[in-house]
Amino acid sequence: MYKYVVKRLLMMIPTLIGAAVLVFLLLRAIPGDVCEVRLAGTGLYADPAEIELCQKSLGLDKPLILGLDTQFTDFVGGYFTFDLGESMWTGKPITYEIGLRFKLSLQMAIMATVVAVAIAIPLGIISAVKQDTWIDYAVRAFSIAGIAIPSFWLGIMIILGLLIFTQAWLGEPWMPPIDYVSPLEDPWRNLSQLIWPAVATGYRYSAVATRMTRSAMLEVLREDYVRTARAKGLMEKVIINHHALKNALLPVVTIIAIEFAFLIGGLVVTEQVFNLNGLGKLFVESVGNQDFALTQQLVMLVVLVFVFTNLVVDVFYAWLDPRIRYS
Amino acid sequence: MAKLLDIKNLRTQFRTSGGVVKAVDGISYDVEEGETVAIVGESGCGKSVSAMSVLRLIPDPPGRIVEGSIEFQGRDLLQLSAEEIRKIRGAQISMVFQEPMTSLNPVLSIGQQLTETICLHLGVSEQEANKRSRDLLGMVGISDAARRLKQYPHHLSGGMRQRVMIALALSCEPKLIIADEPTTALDVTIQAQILELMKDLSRRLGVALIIITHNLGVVARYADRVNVMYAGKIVEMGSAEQVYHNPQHPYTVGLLASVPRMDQHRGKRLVPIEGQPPDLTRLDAGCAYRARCRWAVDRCTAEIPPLEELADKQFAACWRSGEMQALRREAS
Amino acid sequence: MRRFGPKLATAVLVGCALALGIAGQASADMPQRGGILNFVVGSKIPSYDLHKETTFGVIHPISPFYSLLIRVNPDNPQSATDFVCDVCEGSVPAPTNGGKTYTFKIRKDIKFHDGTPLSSADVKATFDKIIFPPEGVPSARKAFFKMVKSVEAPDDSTVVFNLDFPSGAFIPALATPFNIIMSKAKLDQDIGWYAKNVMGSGPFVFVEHQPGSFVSGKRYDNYHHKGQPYLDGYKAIAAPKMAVRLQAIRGDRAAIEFRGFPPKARDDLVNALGDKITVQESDWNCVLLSTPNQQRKPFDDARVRQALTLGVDRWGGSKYLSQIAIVKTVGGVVYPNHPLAATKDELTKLKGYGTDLEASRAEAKKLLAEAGQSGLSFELHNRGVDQPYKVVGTWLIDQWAKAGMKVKQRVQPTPPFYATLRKKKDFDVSIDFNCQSVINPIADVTKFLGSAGNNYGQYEDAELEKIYDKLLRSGDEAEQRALMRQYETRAISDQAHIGVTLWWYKINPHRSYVKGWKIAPSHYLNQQLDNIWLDKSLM
Amino acid sequence: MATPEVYIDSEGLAEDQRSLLGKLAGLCRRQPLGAAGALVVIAMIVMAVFANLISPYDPELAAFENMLQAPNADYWFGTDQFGRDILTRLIYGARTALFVGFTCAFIGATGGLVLGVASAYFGGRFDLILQRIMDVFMAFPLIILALAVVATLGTGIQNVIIAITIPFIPQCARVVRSSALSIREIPYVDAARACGFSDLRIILRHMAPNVMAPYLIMLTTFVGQAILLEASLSYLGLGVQEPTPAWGLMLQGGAEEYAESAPWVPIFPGIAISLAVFGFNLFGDALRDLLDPKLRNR
Amino acid sequence: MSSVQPLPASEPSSFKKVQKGETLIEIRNLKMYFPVLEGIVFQKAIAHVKAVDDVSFEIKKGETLGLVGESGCGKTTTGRCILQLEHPTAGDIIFEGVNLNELDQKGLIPVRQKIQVIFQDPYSSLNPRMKIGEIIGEPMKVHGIQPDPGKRRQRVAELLSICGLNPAFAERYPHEMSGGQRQRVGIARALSLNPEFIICDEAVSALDVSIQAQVINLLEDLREEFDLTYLFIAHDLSVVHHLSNRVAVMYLGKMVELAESDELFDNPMHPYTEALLSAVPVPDPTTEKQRRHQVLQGEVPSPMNPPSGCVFHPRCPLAVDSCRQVVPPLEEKRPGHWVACTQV
Repeated sequence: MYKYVVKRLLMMIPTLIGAAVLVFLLLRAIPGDVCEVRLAGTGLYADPAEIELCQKSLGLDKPLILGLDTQFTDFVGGYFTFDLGESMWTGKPITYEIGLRFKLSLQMAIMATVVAVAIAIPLGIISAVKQDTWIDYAVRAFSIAGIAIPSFWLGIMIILGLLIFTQAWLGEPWMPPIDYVSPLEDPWRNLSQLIWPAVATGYRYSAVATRMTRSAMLEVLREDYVRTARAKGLMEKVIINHHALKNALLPVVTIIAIEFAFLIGGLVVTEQVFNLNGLGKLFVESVGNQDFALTQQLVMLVVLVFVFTNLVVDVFYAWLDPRIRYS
Repeated sequence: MAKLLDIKNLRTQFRTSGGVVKAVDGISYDVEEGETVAIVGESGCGKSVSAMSVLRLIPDPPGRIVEGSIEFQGRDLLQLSAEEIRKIRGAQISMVFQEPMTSLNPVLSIGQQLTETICLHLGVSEQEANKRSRDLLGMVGISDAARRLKQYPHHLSGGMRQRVMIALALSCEPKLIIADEPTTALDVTIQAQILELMKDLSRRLGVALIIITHNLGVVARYADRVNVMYAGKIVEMGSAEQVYHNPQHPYTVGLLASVPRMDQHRGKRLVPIEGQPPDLTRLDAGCAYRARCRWAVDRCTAEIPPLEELADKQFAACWRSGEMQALRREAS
Repeated sequence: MRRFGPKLATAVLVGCALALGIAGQASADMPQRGGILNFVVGSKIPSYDLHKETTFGVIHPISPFYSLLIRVNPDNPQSATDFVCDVCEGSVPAPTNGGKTYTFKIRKDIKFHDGTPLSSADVKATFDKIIFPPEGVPSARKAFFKMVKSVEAPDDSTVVFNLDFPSGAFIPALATPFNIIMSKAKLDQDIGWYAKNVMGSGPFVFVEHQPGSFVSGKRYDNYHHKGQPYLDGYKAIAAPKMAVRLQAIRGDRAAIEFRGFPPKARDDLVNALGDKITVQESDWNCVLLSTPNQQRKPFDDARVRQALTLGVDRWGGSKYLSQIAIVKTVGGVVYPNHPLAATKDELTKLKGYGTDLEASRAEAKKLLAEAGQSGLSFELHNRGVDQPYKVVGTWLIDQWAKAGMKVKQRVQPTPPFYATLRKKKDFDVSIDFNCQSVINPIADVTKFLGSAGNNYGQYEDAELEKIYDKLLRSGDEAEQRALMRQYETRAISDQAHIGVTLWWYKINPHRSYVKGWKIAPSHYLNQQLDNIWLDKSLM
Repeated sequence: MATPEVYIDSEGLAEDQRSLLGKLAGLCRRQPLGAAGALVVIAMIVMAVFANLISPYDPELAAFENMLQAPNADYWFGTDQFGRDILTRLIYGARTALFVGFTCAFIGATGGLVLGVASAYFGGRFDLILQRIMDVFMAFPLIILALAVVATLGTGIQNVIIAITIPFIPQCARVVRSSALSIREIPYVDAARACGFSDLRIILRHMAPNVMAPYLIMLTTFVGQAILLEASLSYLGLGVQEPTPAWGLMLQGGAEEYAESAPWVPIFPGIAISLAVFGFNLFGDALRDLLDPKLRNR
Repeated sequence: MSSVQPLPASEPSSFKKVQKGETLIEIRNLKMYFPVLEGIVFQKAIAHVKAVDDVSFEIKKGETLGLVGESGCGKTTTGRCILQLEHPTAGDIIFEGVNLNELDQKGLIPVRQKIQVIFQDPYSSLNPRMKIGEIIGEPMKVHGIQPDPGKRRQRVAELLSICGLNPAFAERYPHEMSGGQRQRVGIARALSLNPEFIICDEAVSALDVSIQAQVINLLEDLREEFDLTYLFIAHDLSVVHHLSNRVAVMYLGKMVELAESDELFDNPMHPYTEALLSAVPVPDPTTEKQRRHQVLQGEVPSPMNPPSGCVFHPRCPLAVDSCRQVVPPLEEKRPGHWVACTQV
């Protein structure tokens, strides 16, 4: 088991290196840089000397890759000194910038996952057990609709609906708060802000998990050991909850975990619609600002979360499924 | 001996895209207490379906038992509620399946799988169930039972798993065990171990055994009585000696002639049954075997022959079974 | 201030009108103390050092923490010439020494938020940093002060600006809202200190900044404009999406947005909330341009450029686009309400400003045919910002299509958009704009000069430069006006170097309980919030 | 499990007597959702192909005098802020959506097919390195790829297609590879090798056709995904640009601000996107059930 | 896969014509070890599965050698090595005087014609996407045996009828046929290249008894008709007994016994063979009642970690101490009867 974890950890390295090179080159392929955005971006007169000065102070005048003191060594070197550097836009430490948003994104991801799981697992099971009945069709249509409806559109409609209906019912239009408050500070305000995007994304993500639960369940229900369980005279409830679900959950757990990884940092559009100050929004902003330093670290974070979640899933898998543990 | 199981005119059908498959098409047989009955036939002949039908384990849809009665100790299993039949499964009648590799739940330990059944049907405490589980494992020849109980199915070899399946089947002292191709997936030497074990246990515990198999050798070695199935019907029924030494149905005759035999010197050419088994969705009013039967007559096309008693408890479903001895002699 | 009646959404108000009759009404209401103002900001905060930044994204949340030397009159922000003292005393001084010396008296009662007094030394240090930054210290508007020779602080309460030559651009440049007064002590300690810290002498004291989320400030009790500010504090909430900003005002998560909303958004708010919403509107010192790349054929041909401008129906555009975009006023190169701006009669003489649309389009087609470019097809380079760039871009394409040109659009996010304009220059015709804070037409029109640093058309026009030179030297307003007409005609009609589309139009619908704030012709101006108060009876 | 093996009539395989229509009806009964999906897909294709015949107006020409009209007899779905008929733009938008959807799906799935089969067949180091590269692309946020592609190459349909296609390739390659790996173990590949066929022949003739099921399934799923991604990119302003009619674009810009006073502007394109993706997903699901019940896991 | 790129061509191999009764193929000290790999980028073997461990035998032209054993004993791997589907770790495979192990891909092309295979599973050994006609015709096309499509079609029809199938089946897909019919197609495909030697890898195991007999008869007929030599790999002893002239028994990668078929079945000498035979039930209840049922205890050990000495010793009723250390050689205990056991 320990060897397995170490092996999986080592396997992360090439992926991370590949991602680092890729993001570095991709960003440099985009014309313009943070100084141009900052000084010329408002359309006012921009002093070329000022732009040069700005580029020099940020190290953007250095060669890209070849050599000892390059933009790439600046980027990668930070990992060895545990210094991720500063945002080129605000000049604040990247760890601070990211840390601030990470809280929200994490909370959001957890809430959306809770919503998704709460919807997906019961629906998936019902759908599988009632395969090819109208219940099954309804559940499947509901879950596919979740994938089909663009999340930003759903978000817009939710906010609009809230504004219109609260005004109609309460007289005053109400909308969720647009600035983040930590749940420890004001849980109610926090919840009233995050529950809507959590439902919107949770529904979307539940769709994939519902389908997975259903198909995994169907597959498992066809397995010989379920037949054995029936032949043993077990109650149908026990068969489904104990024998089948435990097996069917394996792929569902994978899907949910990978979705969770995507939720952290991947909610680009939803965060825009609900004005959430999360990693997705930071990401769009940092790309918009050509803030290479921050964008690079954000991408690396997202990749790391993704890769790490995969690792956790695999280890969890091994823990859950005794077959893998020893192979 | 009393009739333990009495199946009458059982019909099980499957609705598929190709049409209705008459997998079991009106079979009747019985099993007496403590005896071993074999159901033998080629793949697709309905032998597994007939066994699954006994415990009503046919997945519905697509399958359905459309007719018949299955009396077990005087109660018609087909009339029982879902809850009542559930209480019979595993307790009164248990099953051993073909695939030991997949028939045990991979994420539950051997112990869990055994004790849950015992607790459920015998209503004993978990401790007691544990103890019984250990005893059962010992009984089926698994040493170091305490450790094995904690293990998961993948830790065990195929033969071991089949032993666990047998322990599972025996766990609640059933009256009848249905073993569906219990050794097909196993190697010859392991197959012998398992079959010997089953035979031995059924004798010791007085459990009746239905062995479903396509292996004529296994039938010869272990069965008291034999039911030969073809295309959803029992075509011949009788004691092993009767069926092997004096087969009364052309299919049985053909089957026996097409098996290569280790105990005879080589050089003798096999006599295969020509043609293919029929499509079970397109059975007509005639004998299903007639297309492959070398002795078929016009009547075979017109009417399905009933299963009739020919000698002492030997039954065959053939219009010409009376002349079978002569026909066989003529052929050889 | 005029308050809109319910459903009176489409009323057209020009900023000048606001300045006239409404002051009386405003003063009739007594400002009330207290309350927190929430407002939304659509742009991001870079560093806090306004000296080196250029975006309103930092002006709106940060400038209330600071004072300026002089500023646009908060009670009359529409005026292009009404400047008042902030940290200086009395009125804005007139120059001496033939217009080459300006002497400011600094108030003695001003304290920074850390309690240290603000003196002339701080003002000098501030402007030294802006005008004569040490090597390696950025200053975005250094070039505005090319006329300044030195800044002196002969005593604690006097600051003297010595100019190399007299310039009408000096005072407007001084009033630029980015020129916040910093503490000399802090600058001496670390000249970069203000990039990451906030410490001024403005009406509000910095409380918290959650990057990406909000900036909050609380009332500064020792503010030097006595009795102000009225608010207890404010919260500037970041909301990059227009729809969110609009919804925020609707759902009362914010009371106001200071940049501007599109007209439909205003209508929706008024329709939904009636007199809970007050709308202020004004012309905006911003104009959207279409710049042909004269290094590319056929845009080196004046006839083709004229056809481009002739094909655009500005009067119709004004009527319709003003309903869906933040543009409205038809104008030439000068901010429309300024005395130097062309009258409608003067405008209609320019190509593309005629009232006979069919004639213009026919002429455009004729010119194209003459240039051998019938059925001209090209790519319009645009910025990936909705209001007003992409709306106007779509409109332009449609206009050109109606004049027989086939135009595709290439939209880029802001960084590559500017990289294309400034460096790659691989565009046919690009959307561009000229946006300034303090109205100063003579400086603002340099955008049209081929030699200007922010002119992307890649052309040389000595004649135009000559006219501008005369304009710059002229002291007489009538002469200036005549020269400006010459300049305008050459730049956008005869040579049609750049097509002026429409001037922006600033619409600020806000919660009616927000009082005291007056719309300015620029979203950079009048943002210290010291005269804003909340009418609790309307909340 | 207990479904019996059905023998097929040995001599002269009996023809399926049902007519084509009958078969279709049977299929619809068994896959009602899939049939609904197919209906949507067909409707979209018809809309896209005959856009110029069925749409009442010009999709690109503005007519300001008609701006923001509510749905009425002339403009069934109303008009947008430029006075363009929304129905017309929706119909033409189907063209854009399908073009983007099919192109991305085809290139993405085919690229994945080639890489996946080659990876599985050659195995070893080649497979290992390819897998690591796939990992990088799988872990990489799509949006940054899209942003980078659009920012470097500019907006416009072809760049949107590139941006969407890149992440599809590893997704499909992974599925195809696992399928091809199992096929590689199947004796007919050994049989082909025993017959002395070349690697290329085995890959193209014997392996690739047998991973068609996952390929087709990925293909249909990708069409829906691509339509959705295109809409999302357009919504972020990175996709197709005005005046080209495209659904995502119709939701961008004014649509949100007009959501209340002119709800028809955002609602119809939103429904169009949802319906199209819904249709393709239903269709894909049904296809999956028909082609390869084992692949439901994906 | 043996290699991805074609290696440089070797000397044109010279196959000797072999007369009936002469040695057609000789396997000498064949070893096939599969490495158990570990590593992410640079992999190394941490153990070996000894699937085939030092196996030698020969097959004479025209005879059928049966190869039996339980699953995992290495019988299938032996077949795959001969087919060059696996590249053996060591040993020689000399076919008509040519050592196949020394040939490259190109050199193997003529061998592919001479040695063919019939696989076990009639469901998976045919490409489901190809018509029967294509499946049988393709090898002829690739090897240029019958380049003319018309003639090829004719030949396919011929082969189909030789194998007892209706020539119209050429237009069908595998899934439209029953198991027995598919296996006949597999045989027809093997015959399409006019091979001399066919490896039947569990060729009849998946078939039902009645169909199995048909195929066995077909194989016997073809042997006569085309002068074929078979290596018949199977676990079903009855079938092997029926079909083979000589039978070899394998256990855990080793060959334990080799003899004439009747001799082996009548007088098994190796304790494993004996147990194996006793475990197989005979379809005759009377005989069965009289037979001694010797049940072998325990299970087959892992080939990754085989027992020392004689691999069978942990289950062997005759085992003595020395069996743990000494690997028993395959010795000719009686004329033509080879046994690897020190205790007989």
